[in-house]
Amino acid sequence: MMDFFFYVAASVAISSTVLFVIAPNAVHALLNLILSFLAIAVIFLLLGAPFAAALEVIIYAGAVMVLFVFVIMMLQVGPKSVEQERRWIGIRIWWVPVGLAMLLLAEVGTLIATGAVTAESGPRRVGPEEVGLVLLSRYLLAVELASLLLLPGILGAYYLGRRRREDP
Amino acid sequence: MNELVLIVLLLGSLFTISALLIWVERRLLGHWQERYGPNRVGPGGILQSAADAIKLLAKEDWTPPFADKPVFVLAPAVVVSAVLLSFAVVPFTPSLIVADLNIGLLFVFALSSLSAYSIVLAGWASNSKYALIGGLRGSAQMFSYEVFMGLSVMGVVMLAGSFRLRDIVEAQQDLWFCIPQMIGAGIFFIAALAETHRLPFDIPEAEAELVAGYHTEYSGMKFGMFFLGEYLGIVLMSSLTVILFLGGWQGPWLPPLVWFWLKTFMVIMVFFLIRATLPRPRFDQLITFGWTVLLPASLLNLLVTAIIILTNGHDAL
Amino acid sequence: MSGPLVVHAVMVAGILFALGLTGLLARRNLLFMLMSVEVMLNAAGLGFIAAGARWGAPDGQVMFLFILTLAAAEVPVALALVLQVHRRFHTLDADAVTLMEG
Amino acid sequence: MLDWFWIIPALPLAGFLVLTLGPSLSRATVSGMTLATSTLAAMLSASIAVALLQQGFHPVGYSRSLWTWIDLDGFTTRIALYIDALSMTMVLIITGVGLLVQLYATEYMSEDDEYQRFFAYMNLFVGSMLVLVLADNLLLLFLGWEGVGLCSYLLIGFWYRDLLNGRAARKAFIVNRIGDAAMLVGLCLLFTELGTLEIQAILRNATLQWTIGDPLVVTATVLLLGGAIGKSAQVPLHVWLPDAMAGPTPVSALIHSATMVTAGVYLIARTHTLFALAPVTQTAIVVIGTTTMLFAASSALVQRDIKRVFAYSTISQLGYMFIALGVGATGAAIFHLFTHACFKALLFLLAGALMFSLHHEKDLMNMGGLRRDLPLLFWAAVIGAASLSGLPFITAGFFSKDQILLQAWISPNGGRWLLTAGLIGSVLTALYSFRVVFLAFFGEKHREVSKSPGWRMTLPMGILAVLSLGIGWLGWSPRAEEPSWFIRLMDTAMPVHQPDPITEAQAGMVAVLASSAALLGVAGAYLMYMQRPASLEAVVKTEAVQAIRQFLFRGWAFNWLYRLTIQKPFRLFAQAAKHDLVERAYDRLLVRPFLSTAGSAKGDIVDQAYERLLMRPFQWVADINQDDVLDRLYRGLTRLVEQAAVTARRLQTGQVRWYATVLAAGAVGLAGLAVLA
Repeated sequence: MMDFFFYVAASVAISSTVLFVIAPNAVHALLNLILSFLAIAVIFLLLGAPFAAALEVIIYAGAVMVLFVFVIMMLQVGPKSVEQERRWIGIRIWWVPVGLAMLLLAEVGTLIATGAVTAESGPRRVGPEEVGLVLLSRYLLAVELASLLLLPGILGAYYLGRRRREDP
Repeated sequence: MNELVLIVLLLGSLFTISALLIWVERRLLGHWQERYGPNRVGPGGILQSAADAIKLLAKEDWTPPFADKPVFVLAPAVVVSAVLLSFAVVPFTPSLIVADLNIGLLFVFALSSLSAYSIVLAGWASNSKYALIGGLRGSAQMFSYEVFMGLSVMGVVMLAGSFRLRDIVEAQQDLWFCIPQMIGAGIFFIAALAETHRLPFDIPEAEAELVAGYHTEYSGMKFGMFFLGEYLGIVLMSSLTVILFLGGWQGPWLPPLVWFWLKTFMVIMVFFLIRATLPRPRFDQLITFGWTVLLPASLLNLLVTAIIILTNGHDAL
Repeated sequence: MSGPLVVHAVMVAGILFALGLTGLLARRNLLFMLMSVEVMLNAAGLGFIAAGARWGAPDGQVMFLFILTLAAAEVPVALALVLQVHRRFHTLDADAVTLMEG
Repeated sequence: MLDWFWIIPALPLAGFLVLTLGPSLSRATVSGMTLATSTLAAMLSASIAVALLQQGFHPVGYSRSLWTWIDLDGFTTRIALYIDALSMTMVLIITGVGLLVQLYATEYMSEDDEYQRFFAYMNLFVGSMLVLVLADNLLLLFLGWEGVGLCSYLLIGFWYRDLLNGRAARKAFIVNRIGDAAMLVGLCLLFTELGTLEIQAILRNATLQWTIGDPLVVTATVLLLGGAIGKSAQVPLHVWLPDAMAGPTPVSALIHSATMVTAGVYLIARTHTLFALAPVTQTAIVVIGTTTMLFAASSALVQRDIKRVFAYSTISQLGYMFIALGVGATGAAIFHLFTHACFKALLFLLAGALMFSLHHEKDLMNMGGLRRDLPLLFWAAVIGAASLSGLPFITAGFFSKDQILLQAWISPNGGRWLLTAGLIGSVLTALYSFRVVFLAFFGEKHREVSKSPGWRMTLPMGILAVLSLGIGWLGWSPRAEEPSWFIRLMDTAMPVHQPDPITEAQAGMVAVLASSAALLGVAGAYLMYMQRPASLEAVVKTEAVQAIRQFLFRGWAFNWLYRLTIQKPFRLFAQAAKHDLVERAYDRLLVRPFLSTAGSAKGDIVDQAYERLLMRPFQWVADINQDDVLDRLYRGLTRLVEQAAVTARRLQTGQVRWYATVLAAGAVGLAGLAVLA
């Protein structure tokens, strides 16, 4: 049963990401992306990480993507941008990226095929308590650094985002 | 199988309650504003909502030609399904609960953050000015107030030591959390008003300036779903307030379910009363109030709670 | 059959990462490029979670939290930059946003 | 009593918090509060110093741990303070000069709109500087180090509405970052090698773990030295200090002469044991110090802006301190730091008072004849200049400089040449300091005095003047073989230093040489700026002298040099990448000359003859064997070059997608290598 859900979620994630990559309409692409994130959250849940799953939905799907929607709505309204996007994603542009991605996949595949990634037992569940304990003991310095990162994040976004007088 | 029955019962009662709430609200508003509310259909107008529902169903389900069709259809569905899904983790009584998740509270927040999309997407897909402005406002408002809402209940989570809603209710055996978490409760309630974009925070649909905001272009049952979603949202936020701060089903003499609904209705009445009394602030006032008052207040609340728990141990409060 | 689930999760992570990379390199719209970066970050997070689940260790989820923090700090700044680019160049074309003549 | 010394840094920091986070206060409240905290801090440090003296300085000092700052596996840092003779001296300087300068500033800044912000920054500075000198571990020291750097930035750019001030502030910040980055790497190195950041433990472990000249200790000390020369404005990272004079004058007096810039000296003195293990670094310090001292003194000679004269003078005096550190005479260095703090603060306050009285006039050439109008300032200037140039016996500067010169001579790291350099510097110092006195207070009057400073400005100057004359005797010892009281005090904090034996004759000789150098300088200044003999004027007017003058005026053109060596090449590379360098070289060297000669000699007989005799036959031959192997080779070569140029150009297109592709390809390639291996 769990396996079945996993494969459903995985195929939803992959197919919606593919749709995102090739979509000309920004909002449709974004919706596909959100769907992909939700599917990934389901995968997290199935892998025994409910805390990460909840955060994936709250932060990624709920907050980060809303910001994207916000900006898209501010910048890209109307069918003109969709047309332009169609022109930009012609066939020619895909060769190099797809080639690189294939190469990368081949590398991952090689790793898995040669047995570098193995698991004798299924996923083991790790609850929020354990995560919290490790996070605030072994990774305390990293947490502090992350808080240091967030502050310039706020300030930088504020500084860059405000409309200055000389701007048109 | 037991759960399936429960789900069906729950859905039925929720729809009925929301329909009734619409009538209750209109009657109460009429009463407070010294005019008649709906009083023609049925005794005291009680069947008004049913009549409205029939009217909405019978109307033409029209999609504007300039709209982005798939998104336009998707938007109202998002809000109703998100709210309904949230009820899955709400413990009405110790046993009456669909899914007793150990991350119950996070689950509710996850879904409520998704319901923000319905407004934004409706605003965008309608492809009209008023709807777009309404959608932008709505996204900014819900996005901001989501933050304070999450922060305001973290004090409760700390006191209860769990994200599971049932544990939180049981932790209020001796003292409801609205006493030690006064500030948190206040912020939560304000944020709940903003999340359900009820008056005075109905800025995304402010009819005086934006016609009807994000659902300007909606009609028929699609509009009905927004309407329903709003009232379901009120019920959800009220029951959450009850669970987090007012001791949930706990109370003497009466059975738990009755206590739960009694408290929930009291909170819903407060929602209505606020709608009847307060004027609508300007949009920038709302956002500034959130980031400059509510955010520091909730952080401070969190800090003080943490310090007290750290120094006195878990049973201090 | 429960064993390979983790392995398959790693595969899914790899595929998602490759898709994100493709999107990043192929799309010209700055917004799409940023979203592709998010896909790649997510794929990395999935990889971490899968590894954590395989060993039953919380470190995987901790790393995912850091990725989340990174994204939360990066996205607002990046989007603010996108707004500025749009104000200055009146386009979101990544290829047009250059002052070099190379 | 001793347990309370942590309150000293806490007082100004509390003041900072109140001034920043609190409501906007009236000027009287702001100055009253600042003065109260500074006075309290100064009194507290004085009484603690007395208590320490009575108890006798413990060789390892007193430390007090307040709380644990960071506690991770294997990495624990405490907020802990440490006090011994060295840090006590620094604390006395900081709180004492700090109090006087703040008193001065209450009047000097009284008409500024942002009074509260100024004092908030000043308080933060004093607090950070105290944290710096009292820190028990290098990480806390680094916190204070960055704190004072931040305050320096904020205060240089205090009048940020003028773009130039902002630029000066940025320059200071960025140049300091270069040094600080080195220092941070040094701290990491020390931590990984010695497993701790506590200063005393580092010094203990280092002597156990490393032998003299160990490459690791050399690396670590060089990195620390990098931080020190950045903060103490030594060559080559000194360029920020002259520009830092853009800040308000009290700031220059407190931060850019008396305290912050001496942090580098303090750091080296504090980790003196490490430097003793690395003779190479010590030699480097001597070289840097000597170069800086001579360069800055000569630059100070020709500056017109009175504050820039003193800025260069500060750089030069710091050079003296570095020389002392380099030859191992740490006590002498700290003593000079002490006296320098008094007389240089006095001189800066004097400069500020002059500007205050003359409508913000900074140019020395526009001053003159002020002796009658501002007699108090005149005497302050004379005392300050005398102390700076080290006029014998009555001034503090004489005793401290004499010590340095003596040590420079007898130390194995120094020698005669170092003594000579020091004496030349002495002459120059006297020359430029009395140049200021003569130009500003004698001669014709150029400007009228608008207002004279009140008691809040003159009182600090008076106290500093007394100190500039008096404290020299602390460093005087009746017998040359025995170190003076101050040096013995310092040796309790730095017990490793074994002074070289000094004979009475050596000491006497240096004293005579130093006094005569100073007097020579004063005499020279009198000759050049008071008498102004015609012959000298004529010499000055010559082009060579003017060029030298210009060179000195620009501070030996260091800014120009940096533009030339760092900015320009970078731009050139960018240009080259833009318009293919090879192509342009060909164009310039071959095509254009040829075209011009061909154009001028077209159609003459020689031309025709050539055409007939050479070109046509050649063409004929060429027609026959067109497209042979050689031809193809050449064509292939041109195409190769062309392709290489095109490829090289592609690397810098400014297109983010192209960069991303290259990055991704590289990452995939690396991953591939890892997979295959």
